[in-house]
Amino acid sequence: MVVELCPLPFDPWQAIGKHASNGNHHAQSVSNGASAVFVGTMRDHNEGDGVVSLFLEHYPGMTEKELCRIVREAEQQWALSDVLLLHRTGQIMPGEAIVLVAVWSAHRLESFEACRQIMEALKQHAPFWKYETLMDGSKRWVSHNTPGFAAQGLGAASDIDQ
Amino acid sequence: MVVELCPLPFDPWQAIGKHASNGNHHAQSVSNGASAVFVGTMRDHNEGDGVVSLFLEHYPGMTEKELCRIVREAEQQWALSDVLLLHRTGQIMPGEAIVLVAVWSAHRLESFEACRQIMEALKQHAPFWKYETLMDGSKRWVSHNTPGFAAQGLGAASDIDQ
Amino acid sequence: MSIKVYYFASLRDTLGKAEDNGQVTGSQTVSDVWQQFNPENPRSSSVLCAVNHTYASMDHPVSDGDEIAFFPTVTGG
Amino acid sequence: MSIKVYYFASLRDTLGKAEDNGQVTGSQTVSDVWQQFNPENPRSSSVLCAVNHTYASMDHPVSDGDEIAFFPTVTGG
Repeated sequence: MVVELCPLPFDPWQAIGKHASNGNHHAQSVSNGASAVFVGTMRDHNEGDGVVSLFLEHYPGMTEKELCRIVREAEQQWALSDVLLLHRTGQIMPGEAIVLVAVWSAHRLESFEACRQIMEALKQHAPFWKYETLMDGSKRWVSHNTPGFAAQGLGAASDIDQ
Repeated sequence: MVVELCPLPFDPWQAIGKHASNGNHHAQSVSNGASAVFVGTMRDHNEGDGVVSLFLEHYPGMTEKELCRIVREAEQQWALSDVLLLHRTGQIMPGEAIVLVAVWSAHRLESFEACRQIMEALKQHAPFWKYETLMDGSKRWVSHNTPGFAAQGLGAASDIDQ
Repeated sequence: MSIKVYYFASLRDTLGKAEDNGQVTGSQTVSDVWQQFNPENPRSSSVLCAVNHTYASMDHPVSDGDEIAFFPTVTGG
Repeated sequence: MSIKVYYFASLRDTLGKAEDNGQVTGSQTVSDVWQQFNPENPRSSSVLCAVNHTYASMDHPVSDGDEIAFFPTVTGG
């Protein structure tokens, strides 16, 4: 398991490739048949407004701890062989990766479930706060994330969208 | 949308990176906030036996058509901005990527759902057949895929595991 | 009517042939085609079929020039 | 008892301060700590809290040396 906060931009696909080809990581094992990945990137729009840049605040000490707890929880629930979680902090420009969650397992069920579970837990619990600079120069705190499940779906949208 | 059969090994993370940085692809757009990826790789074990190599047979003409149909079906159901689907054919060695499904969308819900839907449809419908060479030199056709959903879960396991 | 029939994977091994080329007559279905070319091999219920690169049911009617394929459960991905 | 209190994001802007350092007495809860340091700002029900880098409820008891944090709904990922 690797969990890292990244103050500088990172290329998510290069980061996964590097992680997966490192012999020290379980991701490299030939007993893995599956890998599920989510990459969240900064959009140039939010809630109808053009967004020029984003500042991502976090709580040093707690954020790392909470991310590790979220990954450990997924590892206890699903048979995973490796997890890579990267999350940006600081000043972010449109198109840059904000978060990367990559999960490796023997079969696809576990990777799919764990990757999504980690992302939803991160969105709900990891102490990060987005501060947007809009096209007209004004700034605002983002008040909530978009829901990760359809309203008629798994019933979790109302919890997440608070 | 890019759908390709690959007779030679490919690096899945490089392939995504290349696709995502190509200005001709919608994956590159700054209006995308999410990307979900699944990579299936060849394991060195299956059903308790060591596997030395795999030959992946397909039905030229129909396989490409069916893969495109599966992706188009997902595009009709979910608001996606781009899909990249690569699938190996021919002789495959342990650790090599067999399938890559990458989906881009504005929000994570659509990417997560569509990526998994494409993978399950591909496993159920795309005309590919795995022929394994085992450690003792014997060869066998793989008779079925492992289920993609937990038996107590979305109720699809019994369909898939036939 | 002239058609082409292909067999894939374990089914090809079982039947010992990869294809059949031949003539069919009248209003035949895919199931009839199997019967005609494989009279001594009853078709397993797990065998799938495609007509002109699209999945079809066994009672799908056959037309002149059709490409018909029979194959076992798919195991890609 | 000596404690440290941190405020994050929009909450820090609203209160106009990033932290409080101070003494608390007796068997106080996290909620009491807010009350003591922000008597003129009633706590919104959406405010979250952590004690020593772990989420805690507002009736969590405070101990000497604790690091307490108040923050709004998180918006990472």
